[in-house]
Amino acid sequence: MSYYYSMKMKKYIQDFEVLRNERLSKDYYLLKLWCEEELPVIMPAQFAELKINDSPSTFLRRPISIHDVNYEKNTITLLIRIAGDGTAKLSEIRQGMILNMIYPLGNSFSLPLKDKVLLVGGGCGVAPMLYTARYFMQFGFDPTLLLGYRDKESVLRRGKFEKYGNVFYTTEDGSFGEKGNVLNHSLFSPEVFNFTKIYACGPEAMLKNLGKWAIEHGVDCEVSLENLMACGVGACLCCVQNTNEGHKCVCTEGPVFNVKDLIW
Amino acid sequence: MSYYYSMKMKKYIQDFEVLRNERLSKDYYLLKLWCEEELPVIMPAQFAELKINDSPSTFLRRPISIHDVNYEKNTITLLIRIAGDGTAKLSEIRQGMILNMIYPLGNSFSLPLKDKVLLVGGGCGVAPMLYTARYFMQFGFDPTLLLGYRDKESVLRRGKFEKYGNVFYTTEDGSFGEKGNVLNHSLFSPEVFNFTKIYACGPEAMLKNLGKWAIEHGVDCEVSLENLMACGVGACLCCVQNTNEGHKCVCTEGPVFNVKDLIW
Amino acid sequence: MVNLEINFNGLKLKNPVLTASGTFGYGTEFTDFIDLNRLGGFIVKGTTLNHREGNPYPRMAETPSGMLNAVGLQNKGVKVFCDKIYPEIKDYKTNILVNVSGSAIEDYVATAEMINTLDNIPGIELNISCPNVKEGGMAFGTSCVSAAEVVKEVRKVYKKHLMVKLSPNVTDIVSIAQTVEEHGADSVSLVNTFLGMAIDAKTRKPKLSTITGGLSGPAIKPIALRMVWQVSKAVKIPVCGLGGIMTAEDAIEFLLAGASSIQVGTANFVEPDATIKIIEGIKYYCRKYGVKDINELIGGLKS
Amino acid sequence: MVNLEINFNGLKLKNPVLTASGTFGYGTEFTDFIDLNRLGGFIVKGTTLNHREGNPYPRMAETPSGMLNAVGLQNKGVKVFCDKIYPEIKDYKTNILVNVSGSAIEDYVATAEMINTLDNIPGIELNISCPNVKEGGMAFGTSCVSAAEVVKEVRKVYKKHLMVKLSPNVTDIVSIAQTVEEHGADSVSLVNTFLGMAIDAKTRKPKLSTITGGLSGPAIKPIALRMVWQVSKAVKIPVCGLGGIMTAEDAIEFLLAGASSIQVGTANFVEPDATIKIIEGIKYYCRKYGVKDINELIGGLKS
Ligand SMILES: Cc1cc2nc3c(=O)[nH]c(=O)nc-3n(C[C@H](O)[C@H](O)[C@H](O)COP(=O)(O)OP(=O)(O)OC[C@H]3O[C@@H](n4cnc5c(N)ncnc54)[C@H](O)[C@@H]3O)c2cc1C
Ligand SMILES: Cc1cc2nc3c(=O)[nH]c(=O)nc-3n(C[C@H](O)[C@H](O)[C@H](O)COP(=O)(O)OP(=O)(O)OC[C@H]3O[C@@H](n4cnc5c(N)ncnc54)[C@H](O)[C@@H]3O)c2cc1C
Ligand SMILES: Cc1cc2nc3c(=O)[nH]c(=O)nc-3n(C[C@H](O)[C@H](O)[C@H](O)COP(=O)(O)O)c2cc1C
Ligand SMILES: Cc1cc2nc3c(=O)[nH]c(=O)nc-3n(C[C@H](O)[C@H](O)[C@H](O)COP(=O)(O)O)c2cc1C
Ligand code: FES
Ligand code: FES
Repeated sequence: MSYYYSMKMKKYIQDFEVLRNERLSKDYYLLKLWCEEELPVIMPAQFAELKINDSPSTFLRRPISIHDVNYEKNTITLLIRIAGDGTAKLSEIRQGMILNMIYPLGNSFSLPLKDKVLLVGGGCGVAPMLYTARYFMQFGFDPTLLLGYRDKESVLRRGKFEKYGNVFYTTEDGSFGEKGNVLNHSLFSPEVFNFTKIYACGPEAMLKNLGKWAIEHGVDCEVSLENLMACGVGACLCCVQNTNEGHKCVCTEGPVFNVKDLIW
Repeated sequence: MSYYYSMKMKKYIQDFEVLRNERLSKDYYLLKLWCEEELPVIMPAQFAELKINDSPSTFLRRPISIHDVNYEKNTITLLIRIAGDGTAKLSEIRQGMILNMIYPLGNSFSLPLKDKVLLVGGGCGVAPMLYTARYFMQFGFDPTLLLGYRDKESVLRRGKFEKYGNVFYTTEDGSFGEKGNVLNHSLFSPEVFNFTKIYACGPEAMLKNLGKWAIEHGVDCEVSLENLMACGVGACLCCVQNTNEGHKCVCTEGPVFNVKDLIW
Repeated sequence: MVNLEINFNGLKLKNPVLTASGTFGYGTEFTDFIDLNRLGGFIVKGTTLNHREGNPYPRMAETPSGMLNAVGLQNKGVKVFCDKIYPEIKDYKTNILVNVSGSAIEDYVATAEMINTLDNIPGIELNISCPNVKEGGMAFGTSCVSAAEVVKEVRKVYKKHLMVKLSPNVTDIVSIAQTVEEHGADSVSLVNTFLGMAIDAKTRKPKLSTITGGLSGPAIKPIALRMVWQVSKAVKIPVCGLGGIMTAEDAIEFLLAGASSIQVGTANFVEPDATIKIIEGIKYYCRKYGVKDINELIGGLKS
Repeated sequence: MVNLEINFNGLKLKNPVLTASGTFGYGTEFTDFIDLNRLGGFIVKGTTLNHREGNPYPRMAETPSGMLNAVGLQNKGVKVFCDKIYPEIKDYKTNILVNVSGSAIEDYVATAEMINTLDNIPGIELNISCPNVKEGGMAFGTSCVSAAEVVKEVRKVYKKHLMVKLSPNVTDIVSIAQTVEEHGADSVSLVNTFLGMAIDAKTRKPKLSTITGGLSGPAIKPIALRMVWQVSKAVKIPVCGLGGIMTAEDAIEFLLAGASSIQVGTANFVEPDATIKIIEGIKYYCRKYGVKDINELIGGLKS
């Protein structure tokens, strides 16, 4: 498969100190973590496996995307949506507590070959898109972001996202940006659409529709998937995604796949 | 068996708010808890079953003696010794957190029929002795306390205990009070010993020796035992102690037994 | 209004929630916490023909998400049950079943016969699966031949609802269930505890006086659920499911897997009012997901 | 200095800690976290004669103190193992065993025959206990007759250490262990996973694509420990114990129960360096309790 799968980056098990836990909205929290040691290079769409402390009902680690990185300050930021007990515990974590992570995991979005690229995030899927936009920008690209939310109250980190690209919004109820889901946005109307590549993360249904659209319109499209994981390092074979080449591990051969390769 | 076994007191499941968690020494913590509702009457040597929050390795509740009660302020005080994961979690609990208890459980030390009584506590077994002394005092008795510790650093709540009785000490290394274990104390020398009844709580070996001594010397002696418990309410039959009348539940027919009735 | 009533092969349950034998005493231990009349039923302690002192202390060890017990059927014998305990509990407006245990077929039969005379006991749960007594119990429940034999003999003398409690410590629980069905069981309950063991690494000693004991609690839930699913597809009599049920969600999973009623065991130790919370939780679930009748959920696993 | 070396019926282990098949990939997945040369050994993924895609997603469900998996022996087949993977791992200075799985006796035999040619593979672990493949696997491990047959045939072609991995989903694991001993096994490992199930109450669907799957993790430890204790008393060949080992204390409990070596499985998912922590922890325990030689602990349960 494509070149970006072959990258072998060293993985670390490290303790991070929680610098800040900020509630962004009803279900979303922003965790800022600091590590004593220098951070390794992290690629866009890579993730970490977090150990959940003090949770009687959470036995395995939980995969969470890298939302942002600050190499000068040795900090990593995570965007957490409460989905169940494990993420609920993460939302309760307080400053000064220690969080153990295995990272950086997975492959990454490939660097665009030419401008203009569209980054699409839906709901919790906006998480990896901030660092992706920032990363692409460093390489001279000027990404456009399209972020889909339920409603105005759910919109996350506007100021931050808007620093790294031109940002458009959809909300299901139309209370912010255009009404509908991301594919309903006018960016996708034939007269307007002028991107060479789409990068996306979000709910499976959104990614499938987007992938179908991209293939039909001959647009290159990479998606970051969120399968259930046990190990995160390619050992258990639990996280597989069916592809043209058979079952692939989302944790090591993903989370990023080109939609052309997926059998959905 | 004796009259105090027949008492049937209503049990409650209640949430308590942690007012204070004070570290007393290396392994000992004092938890002060407050309940919104009025406290029921609690008898000396009764205990509570505490739910341990946020502990992946602690599934069952943990039995802990009532160390002190303040009916005016609706507070209960517990003395916790770190023995394993469950008590370690209790030691980390902070002000404002909620602790769920089932209480009051078990029978109790019987009221002395005449003065003078000796209350013996060893290590963590001093826990129920404070409330016992205070309770007996209210009924006009003037208890003597003999508290055994490892060393001077381990001595707990001196000021508090000394309010409710005449207190003597032993330490294993002689660094405070008399040297040795409680039975080595000069209170037990034939010329000195003038108590009509002994009430004791502490390590099994101590209670056994004390019981043997009491029987040999014809002194009435009640001990409070600490068997492993699952339910605390007489349902599981896990906590049994062998007695002259067969297996008895320590949680409902104990924790207090007259040493005469025990088969050790 | 959600209908929670279930006709469990003749037993009328006001809801599917019963309590598991040996974890709920005689019910009276819990009256400070809950109203027993609200339960679908409760199953009293393992009762044997003669008084049993049970195994020596220690009888309990905590394990990851569970516990081991080695109580060994401590009870005062069926006569004391009939004379002293039955009169105290018989007027609760719920189904009181007696868990009948034994180590010889004659004992099972004699015990069942005495219980048969008690008007307000609509059924027994025949325990052929206790792992904690040397001379038998589980041995009956781990082979089809012996299970058939004991059920057949008890059926002859016991006229009311005969529930048979199966052991999970077997290769093929389905054929045992089918055998007891064939020999006259009105229902099966599963599972009893798994034979397990715990060692104290410090002292190098077993944590239980009997070395091995029965594992219960959430740890066993996935295996219990699988067995309930397998058995309920293979027999016509209803299945009472148990093993690690702590919450209403757990209970609903067992119903979906095919159980027509469930038992709450070890959970009673952690939350003495677990049963009531589960009943309330089931009601809440039904309202939330538009379930009008709890019977819709039974065996309702989608594929 | 504590001696951690064990002679495991001819296999020289530098310490008793191995990794469990299917939980440690081919070892290489863990080289960022630990030095593989420090392990007593590692057991690679279940390997079959032909390439297998395994079961559809979802294959995993978390359970109380454990997990269910339904991977279904996804692997590229023994030929790819020999040609591509073996050359990459063969020089690690530890015992690399191959877990040989199959669904027909001929497949087991053919696979074992090929592995027999690999110089640096001192043994195989014959998996007659996988609950996650329809056509067989576990079926071999749940009856004495079929277990005997497959072991006998593989023994004919396989000349090095033959470890046989037993299924816990049986009434009598001791007789199966005795049978495989009789037919030429050099050791047994136990336990494989317990057949379990999980349901999503909200969607009313099974959580696994295959409905049932294999339960592993701390939840099963008490049962695994009991089985290791029973089996190691009943056979002369050494026992490799596993099932829920997370810590050095867990490992020591298995040794005390009679295991001569242990495997770390699911723990690798939670702590990729669990094995090393366990080895260090065993050393610490030995120093603390004055154990000079780890062999003193094996079967050292006191009563
Ligand atoms: C590569 C990757 C990156 C991720 N990045 C983020 C992130 O940046 N921020 C964030 O909040 N979440 C992220 N997730 C999702 C997150 O891992 C899950 O929400 C979390 O594991 C749920 O754990 P829980 O204990 O809270 O819920 P659980 O109680 O385990 O599950 C709650 C519900 O969510 C479902 N669920 C759980 N995990 C997943 C999953 N991985 N995929 C699909 N459904 C699932 C369960 O089936 C269940 O219905 C990511 C997942 C992956 C695989
Ligand atoms: C009636 C009663 C009153 C008690 N009062 C107090 C009190 O006031 N303050 C206090 O600190 N502790 C008290 N205890 C003891 C306390 O319950 C145990 O220390 C606690 O349950 C240990 O839990 P853990 O999770 O910390 O340790 P675990 O990891 O469960 O156990 C640690 C070690 O202690 C042993 N152990 C655990 N529980 C008991 C027990 N009940 N008896 C004997 N050995 C045990 C275990 O076998 C193990 O070796 C009381 C016990 C009983 C039965
Ligand atoms: C302390 C204890 C005592 C038990 N006694 C009996 C018994 O007497 N008869 C019986 O059939 N089952 C007995 N059981 C098994 C339970 O009824 C139940 O089958 C088992 O605990 C699994 O359910 P749970 O996981 O909900 O506890 C006992 C279980 C425990 C924990
Ligand atoms: C994801 C996963 C895959 C497994 N694959 C195999 C396998 O291929 N062959 C095998 O014999 N056992 C396999 N097992 C079983 C383990 O080797 C081990 O027997 C079991 O998990 C119990 O040990 P544990 O509780 O330490 O994990 C697998 C287990 C898991 C969790
Ligand atoms: S999560 Fe284990 S292989 Fe991907
Ligand atoms: S702890 Fe359950 S009966 Fe005493």
